[in-house]
Amino acid sequence: MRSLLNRYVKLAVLCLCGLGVCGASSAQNGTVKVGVLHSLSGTMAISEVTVKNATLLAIDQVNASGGVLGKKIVPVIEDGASDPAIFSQKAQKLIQQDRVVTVFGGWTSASRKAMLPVFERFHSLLWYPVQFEGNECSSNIMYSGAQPNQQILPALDWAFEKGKKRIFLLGSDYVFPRTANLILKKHIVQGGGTVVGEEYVPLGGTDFSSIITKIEIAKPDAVFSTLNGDSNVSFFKQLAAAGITQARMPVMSFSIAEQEAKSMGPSLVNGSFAAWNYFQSLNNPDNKKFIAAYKSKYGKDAVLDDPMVHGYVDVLIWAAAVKKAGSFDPNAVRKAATELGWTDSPMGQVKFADNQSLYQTAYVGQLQPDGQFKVLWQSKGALRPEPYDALAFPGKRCVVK
Amino acid sequence: MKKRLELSFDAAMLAALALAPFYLSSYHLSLLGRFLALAILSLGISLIWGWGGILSLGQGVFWGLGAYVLAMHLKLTGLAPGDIPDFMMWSGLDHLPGWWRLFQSPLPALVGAIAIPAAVAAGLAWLVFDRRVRGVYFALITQALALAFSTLLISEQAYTGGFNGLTDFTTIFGRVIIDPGFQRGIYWITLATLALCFLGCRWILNASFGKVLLAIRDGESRVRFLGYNPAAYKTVAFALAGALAGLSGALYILHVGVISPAMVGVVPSIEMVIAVAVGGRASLPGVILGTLLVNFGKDWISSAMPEVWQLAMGLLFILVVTVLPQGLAGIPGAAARLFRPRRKRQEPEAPRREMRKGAAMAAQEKD
Amino acid sequence: MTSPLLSVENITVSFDGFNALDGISLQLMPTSIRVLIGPNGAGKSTLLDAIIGHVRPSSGRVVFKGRDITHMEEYRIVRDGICRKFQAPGVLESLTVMDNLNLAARRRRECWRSFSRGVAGGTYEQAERVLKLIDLAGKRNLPAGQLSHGEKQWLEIGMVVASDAELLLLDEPAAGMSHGESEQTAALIRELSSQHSFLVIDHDMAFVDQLDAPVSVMHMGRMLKEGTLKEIRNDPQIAAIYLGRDKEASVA
Amino acid sequence: MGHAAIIAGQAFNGVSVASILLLTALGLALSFGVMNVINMAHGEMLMVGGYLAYVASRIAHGPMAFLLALLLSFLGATLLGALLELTVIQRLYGRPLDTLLATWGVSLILQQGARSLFGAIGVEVVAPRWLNGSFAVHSGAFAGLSLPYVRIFIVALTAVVLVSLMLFIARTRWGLYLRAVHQDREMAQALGVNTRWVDLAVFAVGTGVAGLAGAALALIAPVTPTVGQNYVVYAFLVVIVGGMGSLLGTALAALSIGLITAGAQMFTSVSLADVLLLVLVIVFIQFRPQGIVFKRSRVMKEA
Repeated sequence: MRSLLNRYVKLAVLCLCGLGVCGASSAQNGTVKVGVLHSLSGTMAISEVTVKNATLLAIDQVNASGGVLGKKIVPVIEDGASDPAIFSQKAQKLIQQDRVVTVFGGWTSASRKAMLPVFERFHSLLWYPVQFEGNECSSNIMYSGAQPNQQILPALDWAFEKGKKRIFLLGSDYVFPRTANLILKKHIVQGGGTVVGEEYVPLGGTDFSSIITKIEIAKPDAVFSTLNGDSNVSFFKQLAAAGITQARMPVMSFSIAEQEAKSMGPSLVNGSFAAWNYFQSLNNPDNKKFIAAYKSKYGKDAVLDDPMVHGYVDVLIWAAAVKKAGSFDPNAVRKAATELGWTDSPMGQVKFADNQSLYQTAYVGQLQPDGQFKVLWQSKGALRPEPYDALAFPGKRCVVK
Repeated sequence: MKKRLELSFDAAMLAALALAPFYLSSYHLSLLGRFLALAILSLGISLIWGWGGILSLGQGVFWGLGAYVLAMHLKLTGLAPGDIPDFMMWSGLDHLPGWWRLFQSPLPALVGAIAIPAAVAAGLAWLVFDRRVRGVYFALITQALALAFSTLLISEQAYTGGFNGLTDFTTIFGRVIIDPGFQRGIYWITLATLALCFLGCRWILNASFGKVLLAIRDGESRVRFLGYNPAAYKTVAFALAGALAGLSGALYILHVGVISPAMVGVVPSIEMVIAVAVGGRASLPGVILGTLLVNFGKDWISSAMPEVWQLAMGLLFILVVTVLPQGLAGIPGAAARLFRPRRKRQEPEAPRREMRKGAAMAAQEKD
Repeated sequence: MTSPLLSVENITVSFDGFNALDGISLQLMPTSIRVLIGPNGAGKSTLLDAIIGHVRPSSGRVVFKGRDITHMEEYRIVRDGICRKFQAPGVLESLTVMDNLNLAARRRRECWRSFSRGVAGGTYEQAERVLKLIDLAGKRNLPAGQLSHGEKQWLEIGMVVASDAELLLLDEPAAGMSHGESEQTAALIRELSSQHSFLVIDHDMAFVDQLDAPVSVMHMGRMLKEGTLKEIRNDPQIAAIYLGRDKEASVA
Repeated sequence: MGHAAIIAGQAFNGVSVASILLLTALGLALSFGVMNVINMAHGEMLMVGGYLAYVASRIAHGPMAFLLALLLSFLGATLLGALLELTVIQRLYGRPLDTLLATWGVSLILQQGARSLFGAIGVEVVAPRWLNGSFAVHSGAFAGLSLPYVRIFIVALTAVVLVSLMLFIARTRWGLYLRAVHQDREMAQALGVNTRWVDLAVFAVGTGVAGLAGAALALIAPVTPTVGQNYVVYAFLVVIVGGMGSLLGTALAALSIGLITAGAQMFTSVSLADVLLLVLVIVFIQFRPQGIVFKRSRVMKEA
């Protein structure tokens, strides 16, 4: 009796699946669907929700100016739940079920790596907004986030300029910090500096007591930190408690932007340094418009940062590329995007290179008590993106099909 | 007569699932395929937990071992001769580590995907059960194991792909994975494997092994004083569950194409258990059903209202355990009891018996 | 003279410095019954624990059939031929009555031999025989958890018997039984003593009387006296211990 | 910085890590020893304590405000623990594995609740001014050693809690009840001890202490919805190593785990130190499956 009932239920499940097929939606006339795939739950939701907001803002703006090719853009929002397998699953859903023409999303390299085969299999296009470790070059992804040579290496140049030659490398234990540090190590040695320590803490780790002891022993000129998220708060708190000030031993962070500074309380990280391709304090007309629009949509207290502006710019470039190509076909769009030429954006002039990564300017800033960065240094013009660092990975080249 | 009816239902079920590629969309088919692969893992959990009373919060470890072993093979077959996987390159390795070569050919990889998790499970289980450590202690140790395993995978990036895990598989056994025809083939292979595992589990549970396992759940010392060595039985059961988990993991990545530490840690491991609890921990068809329902439910809820998923999951845990400890498989029985007149004294006595048993277990824990 | 089946030699068991058994010795011949009595905390159950390997003595040894079993694993001791019924009924509640007996009667108890479906020759017959003996034939397919308290006690005695061990240790087999039930139990034990040896603990003096066997009195971890129940009853020292410390003396 | 200073500094780091672990594990060990219940939502009590300290630090100001925050965390977590015991745990006595799963469900709900109330981003409790700075040695063998006042405070707080719990159990009437129930629940019940109240009190006080741990932790780390999860797995290991229901065993276990971790982290990475710790625990139970401190009980009940 019991097992019979189970079988009925199982059959019912199958029927439901079947219904799902019939319900599969297709784009109506006059609209076109795009996917927005970020973690809205789980550990990465903190960061990714704001990028999703910026992406939606850009879609609103494009729609307000008449849409693309006469069609309104309809975003289909999915949750990657901070789980690479779910990112891959949802990417497949967006492409196959919802029939979106392109997808904006991803944050961690793990999520991008998990989605990559899906986009290649179904010949679709992903716009990826976050700075990353490079070493990847897929024709189905537009990499707008910084390559190592556009964020990390400029920061090192700046440190060397300031005479800081003894560097301590500290990161959360995942791919970006480890690879970034591998590249940094080569360049530090080549530039005549010394790596006096290299340490990793598990993601979400909160105890830095041993690492601070190691830092005190090593006496570096500067700490290069690729710590992620909340670990930063613990690190800076425990650093301060141990009596180490920014003046004595500055920290250069690659994962603290305005959002993080705000949530950590600016007093804690006051005086520390960061390298990005965008700061909210940048003084240009596009940025002012962007900030005003974002605040009017999401509230006065909102702050903006680098990944958000990339999520925003991605949509605008996609729309421009669609117009140029006259089609939503991913192949035509990605070609057109690399042929657009220089575009003004909140982060300065940008354009997609033929390797489908973005030309952009690097900035080094110092955190002020109001939670904003004061720009101390900027690269000479927009830097060409190099997915493979020539020193660390000789002989590797990125060729897009 | 009843047996024949059951058999025909089995056949109808199997047929309905086997024909799924013809009536399901490609996306839903791929979902169904990966959930059927997970159901193999659930059978193993039912074996140890539903029958043996061993709660493991670290099944993700064995599942992950199976998945990683096959993923290593897939990664190797996709390489040009003399090349190394990309993540090794950017982690500073310049040649392939020797133990990776083990999985270069398909047979060792397939055997390894089952044998390695089984061996690890057996080793751990023997070390712990032989010392009479069990119950809550064992659950906590396995949870720590899940945490340590994912931490280790992340920190040994040069050998494991680190936080990103292993992904981007192109071919298996000379076939192109992304070919839709091959996807369908993988689905059928998964279904057939699940059916075989189901029959296998039913067979050993009906043999004396199953009886002894159930007896161990009821009273481990009692069984020991009948001349059986509970540690041996539990170790074998745990190793079997490990093998099923490894097999499940290996099949799963064929559907998903990615394995990463985030899929094997503490939280996924405990989600595996809840799927079994929902279905009914001691019912083999129940746990398959539970796995499908919970995972389809997760897919649906997390699309519709992502922030609700965790709340729904939490409530599910509490409700299943307090209201429906037998899971969905217990509903027919509970319904039948509702409509039948109650037996005298039996019902009111039940909670007290539980209480006494609890006190006895308390004294017995780690005896 | 035949050699003793079981010989407990000078055993001491201590818990946190307190000696639960204090240099106790005991010998048991094949096919004989011995009853252990004594006030609560005298160490009766601990003695059974020590024999079957549940607690390990700090000194002394246990010899069974000429073999030192003091440091053997419990389940090996059982396979060697000692089986025990515990004080609290310990039937396997989700198995049927018959499965309980089958498990106890099984000879192939190693894990690797447990995957065959069939029951080895003799096991089933043995279980059937015991089922009749304990008068539960009508409830053979009922889960053991649904039996009454007395029936559970019987089933557990049945399991011990079905194991066909040479030495059976029974801890309060008649506890909670009605007068008639305990009489039946005593008769059963007497009957079986032609093939097995028994070491029985009980407080119920009427039951002990029916067993009609030599009695050993324990007190504070020591053996106080051995003799017939009549001798024991008439011993003033024992009466003092019981009257002074235990209400149950009134039963005697 | 000389070797002596480094070793002393690391030893102190180990003790300070052990302190938070101990505060977390005390409640677990108590409720496990007395009720045979492991509460998977225990880590979330830490989280609740942290958020309450945050709320308190928003409301009250002044040098003693943090002490108020500590009190609030303790009371709040105690109340929540009592509520949890009455609504969920109580129904599941005697089913320890099911309790594990149900309380995991509770922890998911509490985490989501915190996320909805305070946001997914961590909040910060600013340490009171009198805890700023560190105790520094400038000369002698320990020159260069500096012990942050915050960590000293946490160690002291833990010592106070541990000693008062021990005194409470050894000296008071309620402590007597607790020991009675711990040794033999049925006998205690027969002697007229209200075991329901003892269970409730033990569980609630245990979660209260975890709340205290959360407030203390907030001094050195952010309070996030998942902050408890990072600590609770290690607290479980402490309970396993410490032996069931022994305060002294728990304290020794926490101390050894803290010191071993701090030592291992000097020679290897933090991740590998974590893995090493688990291996050591499994090796340890080969030798002492009952934990560091275990009283052999005469009451050997059999199922």
